[in-house]
Amino acid sequence: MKISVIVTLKKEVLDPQGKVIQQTLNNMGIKNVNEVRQGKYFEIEINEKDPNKAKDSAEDICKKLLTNSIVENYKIIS
Amino acid sequence: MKISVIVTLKKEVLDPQGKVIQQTLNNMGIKNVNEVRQGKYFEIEINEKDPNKAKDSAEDICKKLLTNSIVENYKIIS
Amino acid sequence: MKSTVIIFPGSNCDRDIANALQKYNFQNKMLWHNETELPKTDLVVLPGGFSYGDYLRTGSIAAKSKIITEVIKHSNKGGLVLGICNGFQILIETGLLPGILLRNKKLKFISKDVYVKVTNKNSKYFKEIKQKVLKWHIAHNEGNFFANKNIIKKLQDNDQIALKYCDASGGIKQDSNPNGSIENIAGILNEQKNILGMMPHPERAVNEDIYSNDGKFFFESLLT
Amino acid sequence: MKISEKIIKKHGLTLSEYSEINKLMERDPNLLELGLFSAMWNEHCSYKSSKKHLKKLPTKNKKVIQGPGENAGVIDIDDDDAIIFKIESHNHPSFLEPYQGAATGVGGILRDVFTMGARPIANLNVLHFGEPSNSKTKNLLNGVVSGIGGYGNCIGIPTVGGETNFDESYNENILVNAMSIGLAKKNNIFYSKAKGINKPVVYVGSKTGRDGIHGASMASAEFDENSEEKKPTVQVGDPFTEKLLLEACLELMKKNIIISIQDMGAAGLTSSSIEMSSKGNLGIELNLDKVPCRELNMTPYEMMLSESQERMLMILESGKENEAQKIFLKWGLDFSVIGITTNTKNIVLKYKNKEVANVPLKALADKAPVYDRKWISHKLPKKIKKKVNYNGYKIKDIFKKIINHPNICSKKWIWEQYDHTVMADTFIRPGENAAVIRIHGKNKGIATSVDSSPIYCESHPLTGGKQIVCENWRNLVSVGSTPIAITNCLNFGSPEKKEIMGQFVECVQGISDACNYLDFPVVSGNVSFYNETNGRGIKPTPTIGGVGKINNVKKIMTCAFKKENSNIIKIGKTEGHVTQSIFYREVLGIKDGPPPEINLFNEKNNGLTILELIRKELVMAVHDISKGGLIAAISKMCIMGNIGAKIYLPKKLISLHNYVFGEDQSRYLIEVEEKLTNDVQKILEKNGVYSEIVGKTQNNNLELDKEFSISIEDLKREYFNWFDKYLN
Ligand SMILES: Nc1ncnc2c1ncn2[C@@H]1O[C@H](COP(=O)(O)OP(=O)(O)O)[C@@H](O)[C@H]1O
Ligand SMILES: [Mg+2]
Repeated sequence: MKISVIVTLKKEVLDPQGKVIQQTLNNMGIKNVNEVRQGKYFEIEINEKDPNKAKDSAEDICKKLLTNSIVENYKIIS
Repeated sequence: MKISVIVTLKKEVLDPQGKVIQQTLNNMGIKNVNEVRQGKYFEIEINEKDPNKAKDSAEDICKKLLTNSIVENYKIIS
Repeated sequence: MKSTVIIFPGSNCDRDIANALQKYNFQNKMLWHNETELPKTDLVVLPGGFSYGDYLRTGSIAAKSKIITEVIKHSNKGGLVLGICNGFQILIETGLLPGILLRNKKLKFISKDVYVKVTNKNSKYFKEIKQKVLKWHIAHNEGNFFANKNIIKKLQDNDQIALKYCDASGGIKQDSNPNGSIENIAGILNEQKNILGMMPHPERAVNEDIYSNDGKFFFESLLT
Repeated sequence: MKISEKIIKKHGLTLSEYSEINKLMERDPNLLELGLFSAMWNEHCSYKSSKKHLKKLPTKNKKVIQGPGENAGVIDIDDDDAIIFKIESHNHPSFLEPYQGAATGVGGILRDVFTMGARPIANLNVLHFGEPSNSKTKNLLNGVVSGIGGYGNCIGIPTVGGETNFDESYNENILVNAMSIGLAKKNNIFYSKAKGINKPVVYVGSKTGRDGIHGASMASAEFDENSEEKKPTVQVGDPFTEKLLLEACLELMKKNIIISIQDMGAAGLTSSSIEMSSKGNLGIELNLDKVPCRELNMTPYEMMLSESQERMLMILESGKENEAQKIFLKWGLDFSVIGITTNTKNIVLKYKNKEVANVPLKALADKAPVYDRKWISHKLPKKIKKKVNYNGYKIKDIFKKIINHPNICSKKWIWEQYDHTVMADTFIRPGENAAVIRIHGKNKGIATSVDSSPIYCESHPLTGGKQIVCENWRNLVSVGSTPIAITNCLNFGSPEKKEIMGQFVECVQGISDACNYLDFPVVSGNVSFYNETNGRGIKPTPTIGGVGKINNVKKIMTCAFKKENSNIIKIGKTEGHVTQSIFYREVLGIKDGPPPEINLFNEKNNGLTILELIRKELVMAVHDISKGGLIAAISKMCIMGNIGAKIYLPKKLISLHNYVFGEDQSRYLIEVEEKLTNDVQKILEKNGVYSEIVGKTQNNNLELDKEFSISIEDLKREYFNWFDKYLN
């Protein structure tokens, strides 16, 4: 089954990409954007039918590889 | 208000990152992952109280800057 | 001195660093990342490049290589570990060095000569360096060093900041910061000062006819 | 499936071409077979409009080992070393998806070079964008530059040079030409010609996906209003896999296993398998069940026409498959034996135990139509007779405008995004006359530069064609190298229009004339037609990528002034040719008149004399005078050296404006120490070279007699800030 995960930078960590996007929007004349933060999104196809087991697997993958826990958070969204 | 957006590569487009992640998981002994696809995630803080207007703004931003419609799709998730 | 350069898939400064080491009379060996044993060595080098294409996070996948466990053991015994550019990123991902290397402030890859100032001469790496500033090349997309206040304070208190970007006369200013690094940091050491990670490439500056020969001072200092 | 007229058109074939296919096959082709023809017979693969004229180009000299016809050209640089190089266009894909289009352009040209057994050692790029004020330009510039950097930086090949130009004729058709140079051993060069029957045909690299199906036909089709909507699947590059493929191929090439090898470029598996077997006068049989696929249920048609990147096809010695496979598995790459060579002289494709295509190779490879398209000659534009009034145009203001012009100013913003020092052999970096790369571990090196002049080429194609070759030669000479050979990329609009075909024919004639005279042959190249949108074509833009040899990298020359109080000597005569100059076109807005004339005798004589002066160590700096004229050239020498200069006025002055901004050809500036000036002048006299002392270097300011004085600091600001201002 397919599991979706979002990885975001922790609040305190600077996000140069988000910042540049916000500035660019501003330069393009889109002025109502206060902040942009960029993260990552993953779709993981796990060979597992039981949703709970699949989620456990995904947790494991997030911890072991997909995130650097010092600066990033993750959220399994489906 | 805050709008979240997911940007993914179209299905037929090669995702070199996802491929390497899947292989790495495999090498690390996590064998039940068939495929990984990586996308982007954005949190956009829009100066707008009306959720519909905010979503319209977000659509506009996705089209004009965040995605290249030739290779990517986007989804406004909240 | 004996050195070992580890090659990861996608490393691309492995040949350059090996040449520099040999030029300054290190006895150097190359080692493929899949090996499970380090040869007898004083110095382990993680070279620059794009290990695994820089996919996911720079250095994150190389940090899971088999040989990394051995590198950690080597460093725990006090052995020298040097990470240059992508090597620095790998050291961060293994947790051997603190902080994180974000994308450059302007989101552009930067390839240019910079000046750096050695801010800690107590480590094995820089103890013999007399020069006020060194002209070295940087070439990276993710060299924007970032850490929270506590970590920065710790780095300062323990004298772990090794190199800072500066101008030609040694002034450490915002103008001379190429990538947005906090405190102009270009390289840091671990607490024990045997692990060094830095963004600039001394191995590209080891010939008098090329734009700078300042890599020489680094390798000579390291050798003595 | 019945082949309808619509299907034929969709495949980019005309009805008469289809009936030719019918004749050659002696039956109707099926859809897959039609796909093979469409790939092989389109302009990109068959050169059907250009072939006749390309024959005029000289392709040989004492140093040429392999001319056009292989993946790249090969030249001899003495000892056992050979240099392999080529340039190629990736224009249309880069307009549609600038990052990936440009990135895969770099990936493709790298494969052309390493498929022949060379390790790539330098990349260059030629970029032509629309005018800066066009709404698409910024985004395209950003995307293309990041794409070129993204690929080259990752794989670890320095990008050491290029050319960047903005002009409204590229608004809807940008040009992205990528060049790559590799180093090989003379006795270990690999070619694409297959030999022997029953030899295994092996696929290596990435898996095949549905990318860029019909890319090759797209590359030869004009854009129209719908093409942004059509959204063809663009290819995505994976530089990491390319790096692995490079290392694996070079590792395998050390063994005696490969009979022939060919990268899968445009038209992928189709063109690679057909070219290899037809060159060897053999047949080939492929079992498509064995093709590694990225997606489920790919059809034979999709497999054959996919343009997925980072793939190679090889023919190996029988029985060596396992040895080869080991290497590719070590690097984590796909490896699959997908067929064998046969003696049938046909290509036979099998899928699920059925024969799905069977076509004579000759029909596909050699019987593609060759057209002798109609063309008209372009006359030399008439000189402007009326005296042009320069009142109100102060030299200082014009000068500032010129050095701050995007086509003249520094391109640092671009090349700082390219790793130009990796491999640690870059002895002259971007921003100079030409780049210099040392041959690793030796004292010798090569110099390289890329050049184009769309304005001159449009104004008078024959002169323009000569000029670009000469400018390239001059750039190579200026750093102290002996020019050896060139590659070229011919970017034009639709060859079906006789004006454009005329531009093509006469540019090629001009290139040929100059190459012949300078003994500077063409060893590889590429043609890109149909660079037009809604019937409007680009300016004719042939680009030249040259390579020269340097005997000792310690003796290379740069354009930076080295010290104060030396003489600045100009080589070559100043007639004050101003039509088609940046001064006339961009400042005065005058666009008629002929481009500057090329005198090949002077070109060669002046260049060889410069080389003599450099070798005798009589000069400290050398720079050719090109766009922007004398003053632009001197200011660059000042900026690079952080040294000022005082320019004198000549005694018999044509017109001050024409003197400083004129773009007469075959000229150089040299910096000579006072005490060596006599010796230099003697050599110039002996060689019959026209020269004059035009000024002296000095502290801090660039001064033109009484006209103006500007500090080097201010000069630098004008020269370096355009891109930053534009992009912020
Ligand atoms: N796209 C580019 N990539 C790398 N280098 C570039 C690029 N565009 C221009 N340059 C560098 O800028 C310098 C000046 O180029 P150009 O204006 O064509 O000068 P010249 O008239 O001397 O040929 C060259 O050294 C060239 O290598
Ligand atoms: Mg040029």
